[in-house]
Amino acid sequence: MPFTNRFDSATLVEIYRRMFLIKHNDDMVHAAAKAGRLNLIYYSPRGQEVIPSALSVHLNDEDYICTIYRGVHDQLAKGLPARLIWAEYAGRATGSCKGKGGPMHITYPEGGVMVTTGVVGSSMPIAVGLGLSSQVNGNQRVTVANFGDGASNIGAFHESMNLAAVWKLPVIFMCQNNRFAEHSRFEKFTGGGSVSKRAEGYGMVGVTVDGNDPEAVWNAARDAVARARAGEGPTLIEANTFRFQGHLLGDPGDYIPADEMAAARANDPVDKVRQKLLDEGHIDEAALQTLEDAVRQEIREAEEFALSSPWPELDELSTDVFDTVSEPLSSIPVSA
Amino acid sequence: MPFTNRFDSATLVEIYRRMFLIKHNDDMVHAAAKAGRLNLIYYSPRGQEVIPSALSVHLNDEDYICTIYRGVHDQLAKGLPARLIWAEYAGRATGSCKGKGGPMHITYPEGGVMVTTGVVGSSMPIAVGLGLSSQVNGNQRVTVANFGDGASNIGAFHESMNLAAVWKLPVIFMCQNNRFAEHSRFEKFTGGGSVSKRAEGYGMVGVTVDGNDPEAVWNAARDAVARARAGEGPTLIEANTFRFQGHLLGDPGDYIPADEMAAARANDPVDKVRQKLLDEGHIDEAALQTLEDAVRQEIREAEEFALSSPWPELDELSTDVFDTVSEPLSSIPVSA
Amino acid sequence: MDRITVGQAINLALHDAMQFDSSVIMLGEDVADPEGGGVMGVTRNLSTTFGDNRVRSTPIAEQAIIGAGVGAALAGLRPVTEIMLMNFTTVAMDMIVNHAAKLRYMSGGQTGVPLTIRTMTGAGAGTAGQHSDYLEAWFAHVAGMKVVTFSTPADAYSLLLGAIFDNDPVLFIENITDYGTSGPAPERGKVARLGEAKVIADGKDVTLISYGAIMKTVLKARQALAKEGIDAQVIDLRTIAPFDAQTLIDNVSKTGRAVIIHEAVTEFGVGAEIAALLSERLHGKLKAPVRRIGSNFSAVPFSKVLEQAYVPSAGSIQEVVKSLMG
Amino acid sequence: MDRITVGQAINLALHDAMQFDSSVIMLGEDVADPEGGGVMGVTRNLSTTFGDNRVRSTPIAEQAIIGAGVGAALAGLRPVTEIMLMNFTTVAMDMIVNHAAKLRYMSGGQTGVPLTIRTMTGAGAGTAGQHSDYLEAWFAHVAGMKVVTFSTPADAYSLLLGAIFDNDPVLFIENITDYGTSGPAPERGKVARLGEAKVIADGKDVTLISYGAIMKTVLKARQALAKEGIDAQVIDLRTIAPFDAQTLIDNVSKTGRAVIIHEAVTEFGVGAEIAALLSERLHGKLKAPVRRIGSNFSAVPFSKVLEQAYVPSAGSIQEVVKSLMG
Ligand SMILES: Cc1ncc(C[n+]2csc(CCOP(=O)(O)OP(=O)(O)O)c2C)c(N)n1
Ligand SMILES: Cc1ncc(C[n+]2csc(CCOP(=O)(O)OP(=O)(O)O)c2C)c(N)n1
Ligand SMILES: [Mg+2]
Ligand SMILES: [Mg+2]
Repeated sequence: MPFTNRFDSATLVEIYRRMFLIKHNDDMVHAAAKAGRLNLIYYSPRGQEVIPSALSVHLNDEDYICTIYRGVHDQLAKGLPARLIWAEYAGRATGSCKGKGGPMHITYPEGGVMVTTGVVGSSMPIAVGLGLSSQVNGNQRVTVANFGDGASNIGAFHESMNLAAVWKLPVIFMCQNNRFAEHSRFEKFTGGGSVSKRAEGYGMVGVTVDGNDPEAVWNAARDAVARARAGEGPTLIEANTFRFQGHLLGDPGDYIPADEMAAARANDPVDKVRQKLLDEGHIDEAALQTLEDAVRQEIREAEEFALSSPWPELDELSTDVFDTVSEPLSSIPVSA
Repeated sequence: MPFTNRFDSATLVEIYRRMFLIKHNDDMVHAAAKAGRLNLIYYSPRGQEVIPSALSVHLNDEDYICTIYRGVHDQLAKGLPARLIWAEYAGRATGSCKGKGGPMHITYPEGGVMVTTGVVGSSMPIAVGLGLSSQVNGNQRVTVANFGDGASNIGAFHESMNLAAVWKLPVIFMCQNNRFAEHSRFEKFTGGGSVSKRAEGYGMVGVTVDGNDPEAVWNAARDAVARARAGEGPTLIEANTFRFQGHLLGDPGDYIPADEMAAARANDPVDKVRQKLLDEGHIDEAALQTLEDAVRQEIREAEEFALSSPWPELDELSTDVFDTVSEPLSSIPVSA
Repeated sequence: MDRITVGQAINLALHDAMQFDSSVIMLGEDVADPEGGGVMGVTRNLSTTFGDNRVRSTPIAEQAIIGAGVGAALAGLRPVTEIMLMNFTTVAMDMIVNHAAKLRYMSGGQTGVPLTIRTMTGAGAGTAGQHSDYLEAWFAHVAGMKVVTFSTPADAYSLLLGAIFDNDPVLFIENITDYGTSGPAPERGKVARLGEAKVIADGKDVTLISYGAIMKTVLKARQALAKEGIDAQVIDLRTIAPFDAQTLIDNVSKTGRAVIIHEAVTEFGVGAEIAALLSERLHGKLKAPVRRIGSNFSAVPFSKVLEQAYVPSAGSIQEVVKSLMG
Repeated sequence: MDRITVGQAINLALHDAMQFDSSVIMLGEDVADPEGGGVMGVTRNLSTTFGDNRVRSTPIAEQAIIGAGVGAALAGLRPVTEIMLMNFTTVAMDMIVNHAAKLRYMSGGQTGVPLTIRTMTGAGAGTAGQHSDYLEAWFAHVAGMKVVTFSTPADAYSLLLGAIFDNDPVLFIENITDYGTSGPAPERGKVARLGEAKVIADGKDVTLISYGAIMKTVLKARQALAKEGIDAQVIDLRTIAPFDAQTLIDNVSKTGRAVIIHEAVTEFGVGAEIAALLSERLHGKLKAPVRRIGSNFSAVPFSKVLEQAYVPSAGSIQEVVKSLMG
């Protein structure tokens, strides 16, 4: 964890690298879909790059995340190799889930990406269980539950917050408030108009941050991670941001007021952070381009890998329904 | 609604009458169960008499309530005839639900007792729907959702609060906090340690009252009812009280600390309010006894009615599964 | 308008129901026009026509959506609720099963819940494991619930009216790939009677029993079989629960052979009930065993090659039928 | 100890599992000793023996209980969760069906959910409509779920161990009226293999297939039938899903007659799958139609007279069997 101590140049450059990876990956997915090379349900994370990038620099491989259908930014930031994502998107045998899960169910336990769920709210109860495992096992693992603003109104949110609070579990509830839930505006459907304020009702720490400000997110995440590792319980972070696209690929997003969208895009966090890096002299243009080229190369290879990979065999249809590999126990020792 | 305007003698006497009805009914149910005349799952409301008694004087027959398995106090206070409850407890054809629902599902739409549910939390979403009907129909009906402290941690609570708040529905969420949920202490399982505080998170009014103080409950209920009728939205009331019995008939309640139980019983609200009536001269002893005798007579008759009533016919087993009476529409008029 | 799509038919039924009866209201995520009139556009213009009071977009809160529907129904309204995808009914099962389906019975008939729950599902759109399941067998197993679906736009219209004006809770199932399917327009205002199956193609050799969007595959199989000289009758169940046992028994007793096809997985599916019933009632009278064809016993896989192999195909139906003809 | 009750057997299995494997933990409402060790006392002493860290009472929050179990299982623990009554699984269906059952498949086998969900249910205790349903058919219809139940204390012990040490999610069903039932003690430490049915009484005229607490009624019917000269074989399914089709087919092909009995309502129940399967596989070889006996198609009524008539009786089993013997 070289980046957790100080918010210095190296940290900000690494955050930017992850952001650029997310943005560029998204651009290339769009391009591949438009060209018909990929055929998939896809939920763009554009506009939300800062959140997982500034959070994930505090995490280890052993730390867990749960994310949602709109989760490719979380996955990439957590270190899930792009090639496995692309191959999964392409439905190939080499995908992170052998092509069986698809875009909404990307999993990579090796890097701590434990669940990607398509059911609103469901990342949270499972994250509670992952957090519980840290407490039961007495280890230092932290779990992050990513979810959207719309998910803050479903029952699973409430049950998870309360249980995590009561047991002081090492869980960070990261609400990525992009102001929309499908076609629904946050304000219209959320009593009280704040997600993080609800934390008080559970006796939990809740904070609101500008989700497009790397330092603000980094600070909030640092505190939350420290709290979790110290056994002081969960944190609810509401990171405000904006969705740059319709809900999913193919949705023109007409219901998003044009002026709001224009304003948000004019403040594209990827551009902003890049400019900040240069303005403040954290890195020079040449080094930045080298870094960006490496990302471009990675994604190019990911796409090539995906599209040249084989389809799953038909017998995959019925494997992995149950564990058929392990031999069941026939007896256990007991002491009288 | 003769009792809603002022908290005067008549109001307090009527509140006491309802409280005594609840207490005496409970005593007689216990006696009948002990003697083997009734054989039932029963959740005593003893200790919680004030809450529905002081609330219900603000309600009309047309107002709705939803209550829970521990709901006989709510039902009686709302005007559900004891004889229908007793006959239902006895499983007779003359019961409020023809013996088919039983103690946990007492229903009396005529008096606004719309649902009695055995599933924790479930009174709330349905109450939201009843409140919605008032808004859709533009009428003044108020709906009360009764529930326990334990129910404040389940998802249905959260979804219901938020939806009622967002739509400003005329619903009163009445949390009867009797400090226990089955064998579980409130504090241990409720993050934040307060139900009413959670109202803030929904932008809803939340108040905590001494649930054993008739005037406090009466005041809170008056405000909540007024708010609802004025279209100003829902209220969450947390009325603190104490459960005088185990969770259900047959549970000795060993897990309740003896000193707490003794202290609570020493402050039996029924005795207290009776004494207050006399001390403050709201009514004299003779009149009180007349009132109490009438209640005793009512319950005696209820028991006789129940135990002398016939059992349901076996063909009841398969009636009321679907509506088989109404003739379905075959066409509707349409305008081109 | 002599032809109409499924999406249009559903929209029209909702429109006509709301125009006729002011107690019909609509609740669901994104169903109103400010939210686009439904994620598939199926409920478009209804909130504009009938007002925000009667057509309401909701928060993402399926328990509250169905709970609100149950409560409003108890108070005399006829709510049409939408659960966006069938897999999300899992969130609202308490409200559906323990409440909507049971309140009439548990109240001894004093109350009832005239609630419609529209939901969509189905493989084929690449939505994979958590968005594509057919779970109708669950609801059919619950006394007090009705379950309805359709295979033509005209039936979508009249069965949806039948569901809305039924006095009991009805789960109304739509298929995600099917909204653009077109067919002859319905007779406006015609309300289907629930519980009636329909022989949609006659035949003497075997009875194919099915329901919903997969009927297209069944009809394709029938055509192919015809070329091989096998004359298959096709029955559309239309109401899955309670289903029209008599029509099935009468027809299968004539053909002597039955195959039940649905997109739900075979095991413990609706086909099991029908096969058990037919086998029992027609014991000794069948020329071949009753067969069932459903999807593969797994979650719905994402990869196109697997997703295609997951659902029943016309080819698999043909093969099964041919194996019965010996 | 040569005899043991069902309640003791379950407690013992939990104890032995926790002692053997520190990854076994328990979660549920009131399961720990400060909360009485379970509302029925079944989990008594376990938190005292194994500590608060491993045995935890939870808030009333079934989604969080199962979610916590799923997450902990993904992280390598073997959580035994308790949903107090089967009707409350409705609150947690998303976690069970969309997550626990599917994560192995959707992750391409990278993760798995070795989760046990204990739950109780059953008519007979006067708990009526919302506390008594048998819903096992729902879970059996979900690929990735296993469903287990038992009819003797010894099986309760060894099957619960089988469930806990299975690497996939298992719903383990207990009957509310059955905890005091006693029987021969189990062999300590013996882990049952899931998926194996057992012939618990032999007979040549008819095969009675059942599972769970209602087996007592089935065995009573068998005795009464014996007096009338009818020799009934009884098979205990033990694992409802995936069930032991081969044992059923082999045995019914010998007797030529089968009746399936369960307390769940007949319609769309587990019996439908078994009847459909047997009818298909033994077509032309059965002496009589396969029959199913389940509870009445309604919610569970409260009144004793109705509740008794609701569940299958020994008498009704005898009658059905006799009608097959002609
Ligand atoms: C339980 C459930 N209900 C409905 C849906 C359909 N749905 C998918 S995404 C979505 C919006 C969620 O919005 P939000 O939580 O803000 O996340 P975002 O998409 O903005 O990242 C909805 C309603 C679902 N997936 N799960
Ligand atoms: C969803 C659900 N989970 C569990 C139960 C079992 N149960 C019945 S009552 C109860 C305690 C509820 O406590 P509280 O809400 O405080 O109400 P009280 O009984 O104190 O009035 C529990 C857990 C249930 N009925 N429903
Ligand atoms: Mg959002
Ligand atoms: Mg309580």
